[in-house]
Amino acid sequence: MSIMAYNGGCVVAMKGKECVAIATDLRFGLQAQTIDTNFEKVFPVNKHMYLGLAGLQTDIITVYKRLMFRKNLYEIRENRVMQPERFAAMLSSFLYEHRFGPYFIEPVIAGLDPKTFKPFICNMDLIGCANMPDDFVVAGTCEEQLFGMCETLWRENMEPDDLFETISQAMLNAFDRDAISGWGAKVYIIEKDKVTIRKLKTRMD
Amino acid sequence: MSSIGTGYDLSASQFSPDGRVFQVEYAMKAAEISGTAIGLRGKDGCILAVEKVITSKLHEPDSGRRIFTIENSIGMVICGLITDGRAIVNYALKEAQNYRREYGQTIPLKILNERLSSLFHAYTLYSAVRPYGICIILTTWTEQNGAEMYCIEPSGVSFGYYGCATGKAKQAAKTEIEKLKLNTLTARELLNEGAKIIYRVNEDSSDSDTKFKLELSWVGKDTNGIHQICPVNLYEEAKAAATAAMEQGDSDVE
Amino acid sequence: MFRNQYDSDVTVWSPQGRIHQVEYAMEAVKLGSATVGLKSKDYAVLIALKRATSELSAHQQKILRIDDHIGISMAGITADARVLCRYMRQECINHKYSYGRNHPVGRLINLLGLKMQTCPSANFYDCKAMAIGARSQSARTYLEKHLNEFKDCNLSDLINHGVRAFAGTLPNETKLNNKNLSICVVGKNYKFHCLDETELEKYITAEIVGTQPTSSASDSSEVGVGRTERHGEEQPPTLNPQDPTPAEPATEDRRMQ
Amino acid sequence: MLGINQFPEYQVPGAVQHQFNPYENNGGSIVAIAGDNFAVIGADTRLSAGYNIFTRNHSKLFQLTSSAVLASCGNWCDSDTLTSILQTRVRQYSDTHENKEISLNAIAQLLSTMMYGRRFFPYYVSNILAGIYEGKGYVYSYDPIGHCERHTYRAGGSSSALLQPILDNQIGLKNMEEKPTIPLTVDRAVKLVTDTFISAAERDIYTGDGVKISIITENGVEERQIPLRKD
Amino acid sequence: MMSNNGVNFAPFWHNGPAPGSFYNFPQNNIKSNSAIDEYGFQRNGGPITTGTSIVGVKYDKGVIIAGDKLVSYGNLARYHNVDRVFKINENIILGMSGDYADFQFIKQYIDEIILSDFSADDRIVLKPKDLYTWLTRVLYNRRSRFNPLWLDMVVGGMQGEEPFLGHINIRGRSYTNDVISTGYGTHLALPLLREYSEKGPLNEETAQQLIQKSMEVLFYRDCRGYPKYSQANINANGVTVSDHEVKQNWDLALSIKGY
Amino acid sequence: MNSVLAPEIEQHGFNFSNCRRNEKLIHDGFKPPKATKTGTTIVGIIYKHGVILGADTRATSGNIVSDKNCEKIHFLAKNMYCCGAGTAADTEMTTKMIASQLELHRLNTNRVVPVPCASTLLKQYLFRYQGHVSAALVLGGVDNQGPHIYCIYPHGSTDKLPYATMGSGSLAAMSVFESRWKPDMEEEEGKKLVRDAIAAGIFNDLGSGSNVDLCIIRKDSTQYLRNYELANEKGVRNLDYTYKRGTTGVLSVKKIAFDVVEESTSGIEKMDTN
Repeated sequence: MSIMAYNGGCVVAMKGKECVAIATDLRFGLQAQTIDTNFEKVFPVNKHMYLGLAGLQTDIITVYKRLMFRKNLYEIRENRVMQPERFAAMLSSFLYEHRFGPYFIEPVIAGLDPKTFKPFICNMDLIGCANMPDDFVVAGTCEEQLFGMCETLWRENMEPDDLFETISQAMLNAFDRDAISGWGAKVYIIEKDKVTIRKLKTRMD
Repeated sequence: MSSIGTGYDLSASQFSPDGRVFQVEYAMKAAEISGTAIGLRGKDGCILAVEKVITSKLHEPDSGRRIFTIENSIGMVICGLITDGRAIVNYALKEAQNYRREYGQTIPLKILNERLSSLFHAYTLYSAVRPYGICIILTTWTEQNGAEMYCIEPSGVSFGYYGCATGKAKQAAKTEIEKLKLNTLTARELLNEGAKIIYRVNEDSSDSDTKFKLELSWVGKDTNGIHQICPVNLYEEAKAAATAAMEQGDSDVE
Repeated sequence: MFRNQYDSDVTVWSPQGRIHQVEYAMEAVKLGSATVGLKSKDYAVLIALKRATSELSAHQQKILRIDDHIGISMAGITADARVLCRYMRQECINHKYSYGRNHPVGRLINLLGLKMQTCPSANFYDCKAMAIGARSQSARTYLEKHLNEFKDCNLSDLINHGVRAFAGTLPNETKLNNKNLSICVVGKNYKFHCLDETELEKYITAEIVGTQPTSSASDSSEVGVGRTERHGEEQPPTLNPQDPTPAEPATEDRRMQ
Repeated sequence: MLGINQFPEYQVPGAVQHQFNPYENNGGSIVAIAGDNFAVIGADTRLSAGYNIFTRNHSKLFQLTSSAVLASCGNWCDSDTLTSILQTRVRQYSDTHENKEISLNAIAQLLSTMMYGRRFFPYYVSNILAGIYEGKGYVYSYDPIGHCERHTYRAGGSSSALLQPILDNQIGLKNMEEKPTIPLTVDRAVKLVTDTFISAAERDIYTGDGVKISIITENGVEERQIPLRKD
Repeated sequence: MMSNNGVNFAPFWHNGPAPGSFYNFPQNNIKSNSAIDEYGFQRNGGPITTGTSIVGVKYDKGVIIAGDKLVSYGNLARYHNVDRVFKINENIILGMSGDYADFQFIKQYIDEIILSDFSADDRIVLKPKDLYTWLTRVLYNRRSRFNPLWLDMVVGGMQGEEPFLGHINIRGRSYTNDVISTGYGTHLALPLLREYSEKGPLNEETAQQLIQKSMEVLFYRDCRGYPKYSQANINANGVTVSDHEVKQNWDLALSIKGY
Repeated sequence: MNSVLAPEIEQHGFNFSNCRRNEKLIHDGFKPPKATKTGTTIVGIIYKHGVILGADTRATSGNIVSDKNCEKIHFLAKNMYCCGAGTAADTEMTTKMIASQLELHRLNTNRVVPVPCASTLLKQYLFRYQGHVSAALVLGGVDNQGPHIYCIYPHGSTDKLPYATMGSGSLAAMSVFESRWKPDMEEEEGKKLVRDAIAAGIFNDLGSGSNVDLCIIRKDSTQYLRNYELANEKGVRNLDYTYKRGTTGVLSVKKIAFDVVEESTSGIEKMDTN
């Protein structure tokens, strides 16, 4: 078994019309054993930016904390809100620093530019190779299922409510076909003036 | 055949008091009541010719074949119980295949002849089987050995020949063959001669097309050592020569 | 045919160079109910009468499919034919599996002929048309008479010819109907298959009415006479001894000349 | 067990040892959907191994009877052999059952038995069988050693993980509070199969070039082919 | 049943592919489970004397198969004048790459089939598809016994009026296509061939040129390549097997300086 | 600021702090995860007026395409670009790092940086890492000496060639070059050739795919043709996959609304940065 699948879990992010969405499952397990069903893998970075981390739980927490440290330092030094692009670049170099002893996580970033509110999504492999497509990014143990779902469901210019349905359905059906993801899900819809966080009704088995 | 019916003639593994094995002789008889087959060996090849008796109009013309090819260079004609013949052909093919697997070349006719002879012979030794009711003539032509021809009888006896005949008109055919100067003739010429003989020895030569079919094959220098059923043009030519000779002969008699 | 001391076994030659057992077996075939096969340049047709051994029993299959391109019809004990049939099916299946092509008919029959030395008459002929079994002589006479027409027949004419030839072999009390007649066809664009009851009905009607095959110039009245009058003297077929004749070899493109 | 591995010092440098792997992954994906009175099954037409495409037009669908189509992909030589033998078995069935065509569920069982026959040297293939039986559509899927299960929809092959959730969602109507009431027609099924392959071709390198779809109804089997991306 | 002089008539009911069993092919009766020997013996050695790529192209009226004339012994260019494409009969041409000894072994059986076709004299001859299927079965059975024939073969020919081109590898994995290549040709020749063949059917001349180009590239880039190659061309007019040589041009080499 | 849990940011180079742990995990039987690779077809040729570089745009992890339109032609300097194949992160970071060194070099020397200089920097860097930085590169550029194409292998060896290919599709692309490349080609002809070579990789090598990127470097100008050709486009879906709103079951909703006023303050920041 891959160490990336030790705790299970998945994250997906999608672009919509003037909005982005990021979703996560809530399972925390040790291989096949489920420990907790309220472990969120999506963390707030700043008002309009969220970071999803899939992979080994200990690394998820470590990486998140370290990143927040660096991000805070940046914002204090520069006295401005960090743009998602900058954050991604920082994360990328952070991960590549550990090229030969990587953290076992795959990050997903979703956010709006603090000034222009341009949607931004990005994911990386575990050593920081960034991928910034126009549609969606996925990470986690049910990556393949998510790819299949998203390729079929994603459309251009979705309104926030449609984006919510699409990302939710993509995620729910994808992790239902993965034994080590699921057990609840949370979806964040990030818009210019608000973030809506919904907890989804899912299978709990 | 004074001992016929005395009970000593029911098994191939039994001698009669006068030292004969009648079953073998009876099997020979089976060969001798079949349509005449001849083989002629000339200076650069051999030919086989056979009178294939047509038993029904409903049969296709080339059904019930009697000339067979072993691998691609050996010709075999069968005289007698045709089904026995097919079994022998199959056996010969297997022998040739075995030989090729071992030595990578066509089985020399001499060896094939020996192996087939011993098979024939083996079938004359046991009461559980019957001797093969066939005579076969084997021919080939190779660059090294030139033309070769053998004839095997149900007893397993075999000899090399320049010309030989079996079947119904064996004697008549032999007489005809003896008239030929075989070692001066080419295979090409022999085709005509063979056809003539088959037509001449046929008892009922009138309406011959519906009663029998002439089968003709050759192997020699002209065919590059490949044994093949005589090509249509040569076949027609031979047949024409034969019919012409017949008319000639008929008028001679009259 | 009379008994003599040379006819007790298939491994004994008679002084005349004959094997009587085989010849007896050939006689036996003549006791089996008749079956007819014929072909044109594109099609081959088998026709046979399915018989029921009693009122209560189902009709016995007389024609068996070997592969998409081969079928056999038989005269004799069905059980024996089935044994041969199974062998041929296996050979065809194996051939298709290893070479991806249909087993050439001629070679299949050759294989069958080679099976045993002791098999009574493993002889076979490639025929333009043939009839075997009880009273098949009349059918053969018909076939010989019309032999030259078959080659260019269309399928329905060919079947009409076949049924007409076949009708001559029927026992007096038997009437053709769609239950007891079987007609199977193989050829261009047709896998080997048996005609269904409606199609059978068509050909039976045609036969009874005596419709001319369109392309044929044959004299239908003569045939009709043959059917009704010929067979008073022959006994109805009974269960027969071993059937030595494997099959009427079906079509093979190269053979038609 | 004592062997040369326990005595490395006695090993001699011999000829280069080529490891022979009897298996080769030739890729390919399958999607099958059963409707009330029909079944639809599709498979892509790419034959590949490693990073090579051997051919872009390679049918993985095998019509077994007038109402059963099998799709098989994975190790192609196993698929080829398995389907050839299965086809002969289907033939033998009709030979021994008075020319009756073998039914779909009988094929399903037969295939399972055949595959389990190679339990310890399995056919390394992903099989999905679709067809109709007594007027109703069915789909059966197999694991490489013959476990057989009936479904109403199923994805198999290299993109199975990508496509199965789409079918769960669109046909199984999973995770929906309010289920849409669009009837599953042949047309919808075919379109959905096509769409899933479009998605698979985007993300799975072993799926692409084209998709062949068989539609099995009471009237027999109809085949369609749709091109996919070729990279 | 009689058996004599080592010739066995097959038992009355033989063959028949029982479920999960294989058709029994000549010389295939090797005892099972001797594959793993405790003392490190491995029966399935790799290829020893090998031929490299074969290239095959189907055009509108026929097929061309080409392969260079080198047979290597490991890294040694051992035999410089060996044909690797063959005329099998009037309908079939065949190209081989892989172990040459394995090929000679299988060729013997192919020749037997051809001979027995001749003997049968019934005008039924082996067609390319038949040979293709047969080879597929033979190679698959050998791989299933863990005793593979180390071969990659390309069968071409005329299936009646239609050209046929198929490829069988060591595992018995087979497919047909308009253009086929084995070995390094899969990487080097196929892209060239496909670029043209996917535009529509080729004519004989283009096919010829494509083969020439492919052999050239293969010679330049495959270290087991060789400039001399033989080529078999089959169409309705029959088979021609001919020898060719790559036109070499090394002018470029002079212009490369430094690293 | 500096503590055990959150030490000060290390400034340069790789961090090996996780190595021991990861080694243990792998030793315990966990499979190490795979990084994104670019299966890749990358090429470069010299033509009459300079060099043309080409690349496909597919990135894969295993049999899954992880990026359908990634950039594989990396900027090194105005007169130099470098195509990368291998582990995506390595090619990205290596070229970035070398680019900054080249820029420093340019500023120091105040002249156009020679292409061999980039080649040397790259190969020395790669050689130090003994192939563990798995970047296979095609470096192309024009300097005062004229056009150059270098092929740089992950272990640090290099080739200087008139035409070069790299990546899993290198053989496919090479077959195109071997049969059609000639010296002193015109630009259009060269572009066509490079496009065809990349297309050969895209359509024949499963590790390469999607679109064709080109980069033309002439003596005095550089033209980066991102997505020069969209060789493969996604098929058009037949069905509509819009869900009725309310399809997904929601357990709870939390809304974080933002003050619009805050947004207008961002305008002030803008003035600041100016």
